[in-house]
Amino acid sequence: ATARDQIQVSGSSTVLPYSTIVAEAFGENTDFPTPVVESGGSSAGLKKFCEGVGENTIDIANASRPIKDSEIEACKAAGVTEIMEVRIGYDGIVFASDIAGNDFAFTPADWFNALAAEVVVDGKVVPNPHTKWSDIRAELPDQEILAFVPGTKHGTREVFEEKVIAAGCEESGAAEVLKAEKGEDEGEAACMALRTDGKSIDIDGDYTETLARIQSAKNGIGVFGLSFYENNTDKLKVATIAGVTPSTETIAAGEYPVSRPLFFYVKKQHIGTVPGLKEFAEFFVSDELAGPEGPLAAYGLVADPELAATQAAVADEATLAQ
Amino acid sequence: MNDMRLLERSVDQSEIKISARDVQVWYGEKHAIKDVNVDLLDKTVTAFIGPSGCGKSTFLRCLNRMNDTIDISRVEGKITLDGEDIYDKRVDPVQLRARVGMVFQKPNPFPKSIYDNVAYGPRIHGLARNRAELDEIVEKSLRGAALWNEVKDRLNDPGTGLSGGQQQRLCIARAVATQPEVLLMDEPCSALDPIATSQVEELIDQLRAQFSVVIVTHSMQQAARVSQKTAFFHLGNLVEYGNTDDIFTNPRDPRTESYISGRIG
Amino acid sequence: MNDMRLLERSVDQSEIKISARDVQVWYGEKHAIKDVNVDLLDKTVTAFIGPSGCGKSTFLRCLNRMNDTIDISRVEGKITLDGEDIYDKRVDPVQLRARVGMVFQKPNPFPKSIYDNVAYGPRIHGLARNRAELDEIVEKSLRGAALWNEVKDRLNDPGTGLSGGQQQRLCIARAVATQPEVLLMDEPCSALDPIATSQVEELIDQLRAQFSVVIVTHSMQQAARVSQKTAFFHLGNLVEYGNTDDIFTNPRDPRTESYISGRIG
Amino acid sequence: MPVSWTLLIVLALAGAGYFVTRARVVALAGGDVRRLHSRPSYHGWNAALLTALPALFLIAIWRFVQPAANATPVAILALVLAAAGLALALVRNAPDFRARNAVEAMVKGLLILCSSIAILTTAGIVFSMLFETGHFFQKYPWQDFFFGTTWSPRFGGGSQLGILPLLWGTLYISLIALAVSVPIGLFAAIYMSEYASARLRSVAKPMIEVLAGIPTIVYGLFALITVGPMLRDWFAQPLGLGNSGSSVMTAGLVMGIMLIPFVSSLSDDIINAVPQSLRDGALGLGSTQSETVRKVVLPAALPGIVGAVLLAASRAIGETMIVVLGAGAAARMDLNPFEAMTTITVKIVSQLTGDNDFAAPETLVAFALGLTLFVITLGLNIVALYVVRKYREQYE
Amino acid sequence: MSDATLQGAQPRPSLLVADPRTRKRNAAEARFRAYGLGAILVSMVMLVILLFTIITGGIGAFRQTYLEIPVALDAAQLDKNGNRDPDDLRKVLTLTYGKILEQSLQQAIADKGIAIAELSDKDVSNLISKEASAQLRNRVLADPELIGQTVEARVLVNGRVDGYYKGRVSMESAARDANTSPAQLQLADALKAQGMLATQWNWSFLTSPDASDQRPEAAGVGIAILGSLYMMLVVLVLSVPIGVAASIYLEEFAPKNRWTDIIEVNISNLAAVPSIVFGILGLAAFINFGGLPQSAPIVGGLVLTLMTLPTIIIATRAALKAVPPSIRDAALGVGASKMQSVFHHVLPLAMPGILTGTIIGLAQALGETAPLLLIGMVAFVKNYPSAPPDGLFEPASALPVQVYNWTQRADPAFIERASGAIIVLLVFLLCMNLLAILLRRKFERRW
Ligand SMILES: Nc1ncnc2c1ncn2[C@@H]1O[C@H](COP(=O)(O)OP(=O)(O)OP(=O)(O)O)[C@@H](O)[C@H]1O
Ligand SMILES: Nc1ncnc2c1ncn2[C@@H]1O[C@H](COP(=O)(O)OP(=O)(O)OP(=O)(O)O)[C@@H](O)[C@H]1O
Ligand SMILES: [Mg+2]
Ligand SMILES: [Mg+2]
Ligand SMILES: O=P([O-])([O-])[O-]
Repeated sequence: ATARDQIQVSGSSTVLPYSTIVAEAFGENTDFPTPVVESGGSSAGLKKFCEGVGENTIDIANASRPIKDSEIEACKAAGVTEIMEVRIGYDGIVFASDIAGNDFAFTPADWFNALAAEVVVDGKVVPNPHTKWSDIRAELPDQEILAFVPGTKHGTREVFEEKVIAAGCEESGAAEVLKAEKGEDEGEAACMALRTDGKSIDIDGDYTETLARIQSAKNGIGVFGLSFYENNTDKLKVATIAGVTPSTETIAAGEYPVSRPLFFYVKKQHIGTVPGLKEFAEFFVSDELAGPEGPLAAYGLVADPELAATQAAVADEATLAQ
Repeated sequence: MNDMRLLERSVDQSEIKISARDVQVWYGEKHAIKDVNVDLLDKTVTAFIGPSGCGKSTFLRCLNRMNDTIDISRVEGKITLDGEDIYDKRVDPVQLRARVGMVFQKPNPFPKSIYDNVAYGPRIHGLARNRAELDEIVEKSLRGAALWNEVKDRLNDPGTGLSGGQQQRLCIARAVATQPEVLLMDEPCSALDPIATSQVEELIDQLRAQFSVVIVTHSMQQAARVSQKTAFFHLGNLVEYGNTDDIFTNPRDPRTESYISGRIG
Repeated sequence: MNDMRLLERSVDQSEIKISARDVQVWYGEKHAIKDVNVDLLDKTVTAFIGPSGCGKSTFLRCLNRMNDTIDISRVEGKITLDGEDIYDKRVDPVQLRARVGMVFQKPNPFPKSIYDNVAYGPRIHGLARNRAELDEIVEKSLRGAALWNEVKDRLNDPGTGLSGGQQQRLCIARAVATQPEVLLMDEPCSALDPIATSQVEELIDQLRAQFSVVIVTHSMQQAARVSQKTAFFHLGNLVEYGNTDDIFTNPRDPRTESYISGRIG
Repeated sequence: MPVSWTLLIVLALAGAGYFVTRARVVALAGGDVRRLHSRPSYHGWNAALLTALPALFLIAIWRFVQPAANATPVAILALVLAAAGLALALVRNAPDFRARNAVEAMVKGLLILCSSIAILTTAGIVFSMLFETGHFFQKYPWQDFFFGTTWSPRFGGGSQLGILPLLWGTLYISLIALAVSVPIGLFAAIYMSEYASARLRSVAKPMIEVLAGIPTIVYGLFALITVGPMLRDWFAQPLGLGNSGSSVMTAGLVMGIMLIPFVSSLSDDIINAVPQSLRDGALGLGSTQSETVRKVVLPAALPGIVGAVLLAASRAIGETMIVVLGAGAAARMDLNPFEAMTTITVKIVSQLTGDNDFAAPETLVAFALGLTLFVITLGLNIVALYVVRKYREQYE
Repeated sequence: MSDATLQGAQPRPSLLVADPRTRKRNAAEARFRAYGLGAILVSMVMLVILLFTIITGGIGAFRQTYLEIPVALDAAQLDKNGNRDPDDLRKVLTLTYGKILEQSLQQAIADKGIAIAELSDKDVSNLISKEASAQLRNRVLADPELIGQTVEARVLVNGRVDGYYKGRVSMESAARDANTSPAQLQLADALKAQGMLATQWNWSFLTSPDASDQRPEAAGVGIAILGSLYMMLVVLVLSVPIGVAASIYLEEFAPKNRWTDIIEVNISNLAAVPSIVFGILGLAAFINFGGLPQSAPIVGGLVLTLMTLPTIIIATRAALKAVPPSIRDAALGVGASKMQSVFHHVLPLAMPGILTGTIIGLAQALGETAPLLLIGMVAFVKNYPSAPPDGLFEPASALPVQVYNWTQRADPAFIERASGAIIVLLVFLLCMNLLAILLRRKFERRW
């Protein structure tokens, strides 16, 4: 087979849309072929990335989480010693319900009380007794609790557990009671354990599935990525968290609490052998694309306030500290 | 054309069981049975003779509507059983076939045990109240077909593992076990040795006491031994039909005579 | 046990074609052929007779190793064709079967046209150089089997659409068309009328001029008509083997006598 | 030398070998084909195969093992092999040479090679999972995996990865799917082969087969949007069996529809192959058509039908999309068919494409799940084999 | 035999009146038949429902809304140096062309005297698909002489406006929609009244490659069709012969012993292996060990071949088993070798079953996504692979992958395209199977 002339990208499905937007523009505006962008999950992408160096390994791995040390080790063992980490921006995570339904203004504590397996009522730890949102707080609508949350395969789940449920656990004071009752570690785990009685439904699929589920169960509230919500504002109504409405601005400003960084990783050893690899990385983080006015932001990516530093790092081909 | 309708002399003794009028059979374009008229009598053994390929099996299969299963075959004319048109739309061929049983030319045992082969008919027709009765029917039928001694120790072996002649007798036993009123036997002894043949012939003779039997045979001797009436077919025509004795001693049609004396085949 | 080895008087005239020594056959547990020793001569018709289920077909199938295809069957002993052990590992059963042809007890035409049925053997053995030769072989074989007149207008119709007796003759034609040295015929005339039978017998007589023929039959008359040697089987044993005339006029074993006179079956 | 040239030369040599040996052997026999042991074309084929096969194998193996290496020596070796094969064929080219046996032996070798691909695949699957499974069990106790009744992977560690709820879901969903597809498929097959006119059959059979070709995502969405809410509103809620929009029942029903053609088409072919004489035998004894079918035809067709059912079951076990969208992603052990559950296969896919560290037990568990499933289905297949052996009715 | 057997004979009932037992049996027969017919009807109804949803959902993908406007290719923006140097022209990015298109549209609105309240600049610029700027750029690069002229351009409009004409978007939903507005739709209506905007048959859905999430209107299945075609070629060429050969060996030649039992069980077990596991195998065997490229149809084809083999083998073996032994005997009896008896007689009779296995196996292979996930074919691919054999080694997508991808995208316009791709997939499947279906009909016979 002839030498490969197109860039191969693989990894996170969250980063996928941004990556394809950039790849498409890259192909249109340069003489390089359009990179091939696979999806398959951050983990699978990194695994392929760390398979080794050479023509039949990928050049870039997208990830919706930072690479783990163990993965860096594995990479190194396979000869992938020089990895560039590029943060492209942030993914906002929002709560939305059917457009025709009630308005919601949540606090993290509400979510904890609604979805935790065990909650604290009158200072005692009890299995979650709440069936309606109004049971938790009278201001919330009188509506059955039904939440569609990302399944345990999704990185979003981790963010949801940490930044919403665990935060809510602390905020409501339940954390102290739980830790007092079960010990430090157990209590922390109990803070993040979700109920399994059908009020909280794991979604292993993607946001389109969550949307479909909300449309067939109108009283459900789903967890979405900001960009997904922004493409479906005619069907979904977004909830506020602690009074803040999610948007690229509020997230970039740090007002809206639930977000996570998005990355891609470049195999530096391929720069020079795979044509256009570095150009692509630079193109990706250029202001025209990843800046607040660029198409990525238009699509829902929260632009990175420190984009300039990232651009410089890419230009320098800075690799991860070994 | 071949009008063998009423042989008035004999009809007083035994009544007509099956009567065929202007029966024609086609296989696609091939005209296999041409305008056959015949009355088959009750409590009588009728032999069908004629050269290979003349339409004996075809006509036999018309009598219990087994021809229905051949897509390309087409039957015309009228056949009655006890005066009722068997090709009438209201007639249930299943009921007909229960009353008009058949032994096929090629032995076709079911891929089941010998016992189950014979017990099949009694089971679906509910002829046995219990296992003991069923056992009895199976044994009697196998004895009747002169097979019992050979298979009594291996009733649970598959019927398909028998020798050619044994399979043939199994099929006879299977047909007899259903207790039909008319039994159509297509060369039932073709694979049998003389002794087995004579035992089957004895069975046929017994059956005649109550029922009517039609037997296709190539053996003139056999026809003479077991049948009271004989029908001679030739090229799809029923050439001659009459008392067996008459046919063999005094054939009226030259073709019959040639066949009997071994000149046409 | 049943030692019918060399009947020295006749061997001078025609040499031994097939010789069987201590042949035993089992179907699973069932001992179907017991210790058979026999020499079949070249240019001779040998008749196998015996009651149904006695092992005639089984023994016949040993002679061209068709028993190999039955999983549960097991053959012991030694069978030679022209002095060569046919069960030898180096022997190619395919070649053996091309030399020792077979007509099965149950007619089994291929679900192909009549022509293709007959032409199949010549085609795979390359017996015809061109279509004309093939046509000739097909016609000759069908004529020999007394079927030509009935099917000459429908050579392209499927062989499975023939009558029972026609199928049987088709299978004979098919076997003859391959021009084997030994032809094993398992009841080849069971479904044939007397005329067709006599034509097939004539064919057998012709074949004898060059080849050796083994025929299984239940008809003593037929055995007497066509064969020079007769072997009588009973319950898996070869009871008696000798010149046909001797066997029928002067059987040495009481069992043979009973069978011939119609007392055991 | 480029591969394509080598290939062409080898094929040309083989072709030449075919014609040369074929003609030569006829000449050697003095034009009398009957003096040959084998037909002339077998001699030809013998030469062609002898020439082509070893060389082609060499090229294939080398392409697979060392695609980038220098091609020339291998190409030359291949040509030498081809020439040697041709020479051997020419040496053996004599009237009494058993060419047919030689060709058939080679063909048989090819057949064996093809069957061994199945074995190789199995070995490949086992090996590609064994290693990672080992890693998994180093990080996670096997007792908890095989006997754990909770499935809850977590990101921060402390996951519970018990297979039992997944196994339960797998069996439950497959069972419902088979309960739908086997009767419908079998009845459809029976109707098509025993009752329907040739016209209806020739239309209905390919139409039903389209069901097998509709992408599973369509079924999944059908389950999610139509069947799930319908079952919830009409059955689960009125019966007090919960109000889950996704359920085992939903996924099972919809999957059952998808599996209908697996049962119906294969069974139809097998039923159709049962000799007519058996049907005649039964009808001649006065059975109704349905009795004939049930008592004679189906038992004779049993092995094929079991094969079809096993194939359907296999598909049911291997299906993801319908389960994800129809039955949900919650691992649960429950008898209530209107509850959401999930299957092993779904979790293999989701853990494999998930966001965990790829060396974490949460990801590696996918391999352990795959291997376990493999062993379980192996057991089921062995049982099926014995059942078929026991009840098989071999005709003729 | 004594007469006892015969005493059970009843007085003759009429053939026209069924006795109670017969009536019961006939009722059972009627029920049985009804079940059969019911089963077929159920299958058909399900098929019709599913096809109906697919077709109503996807037919829209074959029509697309276009806008025809005069575009003034402003030399000042496109060729600052004025020397038409291709290298300089290439430096001008699509963004600039986007602006030119926007200006042209504004101009056209002004020229036609269209006045719409609350029409923002964003509404105007978003009306035109982002794809249009790339097309315009390519057109200019191909023919730099156009710079400075005013050319007629036929451009795609954005997915929401297109959806408006297909009934997916309404004025009410637009009011809530961040990506369009009632004013934009009114503008579209006004342009339509001027004859500048029309919804037409859309060939490019079948020929164009995928497009990114922001341009649903431009996405097509061209590469996916090619990729599926290539993979199916590989599958067809490998799986049918290998599957049939393996079945023949196992069913006709292999000694029946424990070893072949193991193989038999093994093969049925392979059918039960989830398809994603074949992906794991493919990644390990073909890419990591065999060194074949990522995202290539050859790897996809090989993986799908392994996945379809069990189906074909199981169907073929069942069909071979069903051929009566007497036919084999007949062939052997005239001196055919085992091989000849199989290839001349048994195989033709087993053909219907083999073809059914092929039909079902290919249907499965054509619609499968999971194994492709691991070998890199679930991908965004924009460049066409070349013709085989080289094209087999170049990245491509596949129809089910396109469906899978599109159903996951945020913009609802992709749902319509996913259904459209499913229609294409089914048509593809039918074409592929047509020959098999016809052949099967020819080979079917009873004996
Ligand atoms: N495939 C088989 N499996 C088991 N037993 C068999 C099989 N074939 C034949 N037998 C048994 O072996 C014995 C000999 O059978 P064979 O077919 O040789 O008899 P035959 O002499 O040809 O009888 P016929 O004249 O009835 O054809 C019989 O008892 C028969 O039941
Ligand atoms: N299924 C069929 N399709 C076409 N032609 C058929 C079919 N069955 C029989 N025939 C033809 O019809 C004619 C009569 O056949 P039939 O089977 O009735 O003959 P038969 O008298 O029983 O002969 P045999 O004594 O040989 O069994 C024959 O010429 C035969 O070829
Ligand atoms: Mg007949
Ligand atoms: Mg016999
Ligand atoms: O695909 P994800 O890794 O972003 O969930």
